[in-house]
Amino acid sequence: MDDLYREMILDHYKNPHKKGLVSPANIDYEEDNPVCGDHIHLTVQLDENNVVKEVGWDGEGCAISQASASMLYESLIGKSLEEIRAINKDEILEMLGIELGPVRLKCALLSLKVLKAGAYGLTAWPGEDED
Amino acid sequence: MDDLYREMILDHYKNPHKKGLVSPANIDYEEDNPVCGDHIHLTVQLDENNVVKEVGWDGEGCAISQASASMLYESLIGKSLEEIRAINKDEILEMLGIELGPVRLKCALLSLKVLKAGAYGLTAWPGEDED
Amino acid sequence: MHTFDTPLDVEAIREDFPILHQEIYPGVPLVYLDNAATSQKPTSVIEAMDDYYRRYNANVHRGVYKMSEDATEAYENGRKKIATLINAASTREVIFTRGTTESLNLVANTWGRVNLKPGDVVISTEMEHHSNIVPWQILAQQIGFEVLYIPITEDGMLDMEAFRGLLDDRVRLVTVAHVSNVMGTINPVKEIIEAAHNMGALVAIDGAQSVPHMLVDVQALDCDFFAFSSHKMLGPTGVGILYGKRTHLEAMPPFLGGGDMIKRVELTGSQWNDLPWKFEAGTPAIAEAIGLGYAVDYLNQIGIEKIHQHEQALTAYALERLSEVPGVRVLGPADPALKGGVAAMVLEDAHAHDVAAILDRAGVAVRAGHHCAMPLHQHYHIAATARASFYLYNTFDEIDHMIEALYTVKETFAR
Amino acid sequence: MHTFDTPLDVEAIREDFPILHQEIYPGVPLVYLDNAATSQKPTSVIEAMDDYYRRYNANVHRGVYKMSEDATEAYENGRKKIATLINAASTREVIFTRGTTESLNLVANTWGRVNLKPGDVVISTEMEHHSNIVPWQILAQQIGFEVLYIPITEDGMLDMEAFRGLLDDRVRLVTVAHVSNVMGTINPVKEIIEAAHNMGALVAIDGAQSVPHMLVDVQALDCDFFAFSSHKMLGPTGVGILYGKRTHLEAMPPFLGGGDMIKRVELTGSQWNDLPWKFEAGTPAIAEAIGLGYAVDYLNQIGIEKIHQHEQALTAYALERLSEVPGVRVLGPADPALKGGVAAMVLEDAHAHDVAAILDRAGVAVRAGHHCAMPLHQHYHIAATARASFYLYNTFDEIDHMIEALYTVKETFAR
Ligand SMILES: Cc1ncc(COP(=O)(O)O)c(C=O)c1O
Ligand SMILES: Cc1ncc(COP(=O)(O)O)c(C=O)c1O
Repeated sequence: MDDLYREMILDHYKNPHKKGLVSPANIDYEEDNPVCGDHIHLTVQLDENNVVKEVGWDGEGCAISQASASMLYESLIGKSLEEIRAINKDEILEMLGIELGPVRLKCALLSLKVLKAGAYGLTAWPGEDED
Repeated sequence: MDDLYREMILDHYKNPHKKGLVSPANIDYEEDNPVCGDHIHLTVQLDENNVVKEVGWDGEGCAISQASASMLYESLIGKSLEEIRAINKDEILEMLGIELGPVRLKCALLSLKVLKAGAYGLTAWPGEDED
Repeated sequence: MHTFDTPLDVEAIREDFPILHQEIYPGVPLVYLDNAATSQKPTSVIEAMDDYYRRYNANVHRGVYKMSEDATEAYENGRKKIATLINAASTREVIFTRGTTESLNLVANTWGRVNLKPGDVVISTEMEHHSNIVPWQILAQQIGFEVLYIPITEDGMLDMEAFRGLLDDRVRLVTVAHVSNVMGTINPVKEIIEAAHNMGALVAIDGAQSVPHMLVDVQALDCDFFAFSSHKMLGPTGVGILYGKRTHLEAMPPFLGGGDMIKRVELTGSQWNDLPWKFEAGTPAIAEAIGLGYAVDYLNQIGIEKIHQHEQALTAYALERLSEVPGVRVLGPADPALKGGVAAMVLEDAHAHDVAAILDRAGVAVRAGHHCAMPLHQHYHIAATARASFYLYNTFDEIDHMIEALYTVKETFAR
Repeated sequence: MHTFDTPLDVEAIREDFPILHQEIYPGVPLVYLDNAATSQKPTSVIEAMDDYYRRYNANVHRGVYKMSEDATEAYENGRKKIATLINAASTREVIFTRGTTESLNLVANTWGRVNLKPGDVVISTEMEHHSNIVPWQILAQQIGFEVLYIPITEDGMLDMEAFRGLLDDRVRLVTVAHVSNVMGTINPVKEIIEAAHNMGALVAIDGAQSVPHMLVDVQALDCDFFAFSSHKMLGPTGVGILYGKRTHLEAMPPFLGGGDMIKRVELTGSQWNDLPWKFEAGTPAIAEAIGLGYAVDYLNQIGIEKIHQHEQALTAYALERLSEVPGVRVLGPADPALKGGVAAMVLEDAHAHDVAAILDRAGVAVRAGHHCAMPLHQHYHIAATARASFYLYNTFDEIDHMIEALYTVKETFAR
C-alpha cells in the first residue's frame, strides 16, 4: 500500500481520538482549508497555570487532515500554553511520518493552523510565510 | 528614397491644399488618432443640392495623415453627399499609392474617418470593422 | 463487450500533445482527467508563442515599426478567430481579459455599477462557479440590490419552474453557467434568455465549460454577455474573453483606466477609445492572444462537433463503469446526453481528497474539492467531490485505468 | 574617440536573446530600441514556459496530483523570486496582476474606494503614464475627491517646491512614477515618500520603468504600494505585480471576486482568502509567473547594478551623438546620471511618426507617439515624440545606426 496512507494514519482517521468539543473552553477556534473544504474546530481547557487540562475537537475532511488533528490534539494534554505556541510544522510532519506535496501539506497543517490561531488569537501566526 | 515618402506625399505634406477651416459649415467634425496624436478637423460647405461647395481643414500629424487629408479633402469639391458617403478605404490607398502596415493605415485613414463621421454624424461608420 | 464509437482519431490527436507522453512516477504513465480545471496544449499553440517571442515580440497598437505591426496583426488576428468561433457580429464585441473570472467581474463593475439600483434583482444559480456569484455579492453589498439563485433539482438540473417564479419585473440580469463545471449539466440557456428578455432583463452566460466542448453561437443564443477562458480550450493561461453586444458595450463605462483604452487624456479628464480597446487597458496578453488563436485553429481543424461526440461517448462509458463500483455516486444528470464530459464522484468510505491522492499514485490526475462551487456542494451536503473531466485526447483505456485505481481506494479504506 | 566603457559582456548577452539575430528587411539587421515599451526575452524565459506547457501544465492551488503540485510550486516560486528581488518583507505582499495598469487600478478600486472621500486629494504628476492618471480620474468622478498634479520643470524634473505646496492635510495618497517612461527622469521617490508620510498620506509608486533597470528595495523606500510589469523586465506578457504593505492589504476589500480569492462562499455571502490570494481571483497567469521567475534569475545573474551602468553609458553616448544632429531636441534631464536609458526626440522638420517609419526601414525600432503620457506632451506643446530606449543587450554600434538613420530622415524632409 501507498505510504501516504500508513496504518497509523488510517487508524486515527477511522477512530479519531479526542473527537467531540469540550465546554467551557479557553481556546475555541475553527477554520476551513479553502482548497478542499476540510474543516476543524478545536476547543481547549486550560488549568489555572495555563496547562492543557482537556481538549476536544470536531471536523471533517480527508484522512490526512483528520488524522493529523487526532494525533496533534491528543498530544496537547499536559502541555503549557507556551509549549503549544512553540509546536512547529516539522513536529507535525514527523508525527505523521509521510512526505507531502505543497497542497497536501495544507491538509496536514490545518490542525496546527487552527491550534496556533486559537492559542495566539490570530488568523495567521508568525512564521507561516515559511511554508 | 523610401517609397513610403513619395514625392507627391511630401509635397502635400509640406504644402497642404485646402488648409484652413471654412465657416459656416454643414459638416464640422474633428478627431484624434490615439496611436500618435494625429489630429484632423474638417469643415465642409454644401450647396442647396447637397453638393460640396467648399472644404477647409486643419490638423497636425505625420506626413501620411496630413497628406492624405490634403489629397482627400481637395477631391471632395463638386461631389454629392451621397458620393462622399460612398468613398472607401481602397480609394484612399490608391490615391496615396503606397503600401501600409496596420498602424500607418490608421494614419492614412484618419482623414476618411473624420469625413465619414462628419457626413454620417457617427463616430464610427458602417464597415469600419473590416479594417 | 463495449464498442468504442468515436469520430476522432485519438491516437493521432495525442501525438499533438507533448505533455501526455510521460511517466508521472517511474513506470506510471500520466492519465490526465482534469480538463475542466485546465486543458493541455497542442504543439502548435506552444510553438506559436515561442515563435512570437523568438521572432516578433513587440508591444502592440502604438508601434510603427515592422515587428510591432506584425505583433499587432497577430494579436488582432486572435480576436478575429474568436469572433468567428462564437459567431460574434463584429470583432468589436470581443474583449480580451485574463479569464472568465475577470470577464464576469468586468460586467459587474461596468454594466452592473451603472444599471443596478437598490430594489433590483440579479438572478444567478445554485450551481454557479464562484466567479459568477462573488462579483455579484460584492457589488450587491455596495449598491443594495438583491441576488437570488435558481435552485437545482435532485438530479442536478436547474429548476426551471422555480426560475419562472423568480423572474419578475425587478430582475435586471440573469447570469448563468452554460455548462456546470461540477455536474456537467448543460443548461437550457436559450430558454432562459428568451424568458429573461421577455421580462426586460439581460442575460450573461458563463461559457467557461461550453466553448471548449461544443459549438456556441452568441447571435443564435441572443445572449447579452458571454464569458470564457483560453486555458480551458487548448490555449495558454493569462487570457480570456468577454463577448458583449455592441450596444451594451458602447453604453457601458470603462473598466480599468490606462494606456490603450483612451483617445485623449488631459489633466482634467479623458475620452475613451473605440471598442473593443475601451475595455483593454494597458499592455494586453499579447503572446497569449496569439496562442489562443492557434488553439481555435486546432479546435476547428479537429471539429468541435466531433470533439463533443467523442466526449459524450467517453462520458457514457465512464458513467456505466462507475455505476459498477459499489459505493460510488456521481452528481448530476444520469443521462450522458444531458451533460458535458464531467463526472464528480462521491465515495462512501473515502474523502475526495484521499481519492484523488491515491488516483495520483496510479498516474490518474483528477481534481478533489469544491471546484469553486461551494453552494452546489452545500446543496448536496457534501464537502468535496473527486472530479474526472474529459477532453478530445482522452481514451476509453484511461477510464479503465481510473476505475482500477478507484478499487485501490476502496481497498485502502476498507482495511 | 569615444571609449565604450561598460561592465557587461554585451556580445555574450546577445547570444541569449534569439530575436536579436534577424534581418527585419532583406539585408537590414534589427536594432531594437523600444525597450521602454517592452523588452525582449532570453531563451531561458521562453524555454521555462515551453517546459511548463510540455511537462507540467495544470491548474494551481487546488490540485492534489503531482503535476498540479509541481505547477503550484513553480508558480509560487515566481512570487518568491519577485519578493526577494524587491526585498518585500513577505511573499504575502506580492500580488500577481496582468501588469502595472491592473496593479494601479487595483489600488484605486480597493484602497481608494474605501479610503477616499469628497474633499480628499490624490496627488499624481504631470509626467505620469496614463495608467497612473486615468484610474484616479475615473474614481474621482464617482467619489468626488480631487486629483492634483505635481508640475514638471523645463528640464523634465518634478517641481519639488510645487509638490510641497500641494501637500496639505487633505492629501490621502501621492502616486508617482519612479522613472518617467518618456524622459527617463529618475524621480526622488524616497524624499516624496518621507514628505507624504509626514503628512499622513500614503504613497504608491509606478515602478514599471525602474525595476527592470535598477535595484529597488521597497522596504528601504518605505513605499505603501509599488507596481510593475513582467514584460518590461525580460519576462512574458500577461503578468505584473502589485506590492503592498501587509497591513494595508489586510485592511483592503478584495478587487475581483471568484475562485481562489475566497475561503468560503455561501449564497448569503463570502469570506476572503488569506493574502496574497485574496487579490488573485480566478486562474492566474501560471506559465507567465513561472517565466517571470526565470527573468528575475537572469537579471540577477547578469547583475542589475551592472545593467544600470551599461544603460547609463549608452544613454550618455546617445545624448552626445544626438546633440550633434542639427534640429534634434531630447526631452528631459540633460545629465545622463539623472535619467534612465530613454531618449525622447523631437525633430524640427519631421513628425515623430515619420521619424519612426524611416528608422524602421533602416531596421531601427523606436516608438513614436505620446507614449501614454499625453499630459506630459501637452505640457511641452508637442503632439508626439520618437523615443529610443535601451536595455542590457543594446550596443554603442546600434546607437550609431540610429544616428545614421536620423540623417536619412532629415534628408527626406529637407528635399
Ligand atoms: C511608467 C509606466 N507606467 C505604466 C505602464 C503600463 O504598463 P503595462 O502596459 O504593462 O500595464 C508603463 C508601460 O507602458 C510605463 O512605462
Ligand atoms: C463554469 C466556470 N466558470 C468560471 C470559471 C473560472 O475561470 P477562470 O479561472 O479561467 O477565470 C471556471 C473554471 O475554473 C468554470 O469552470
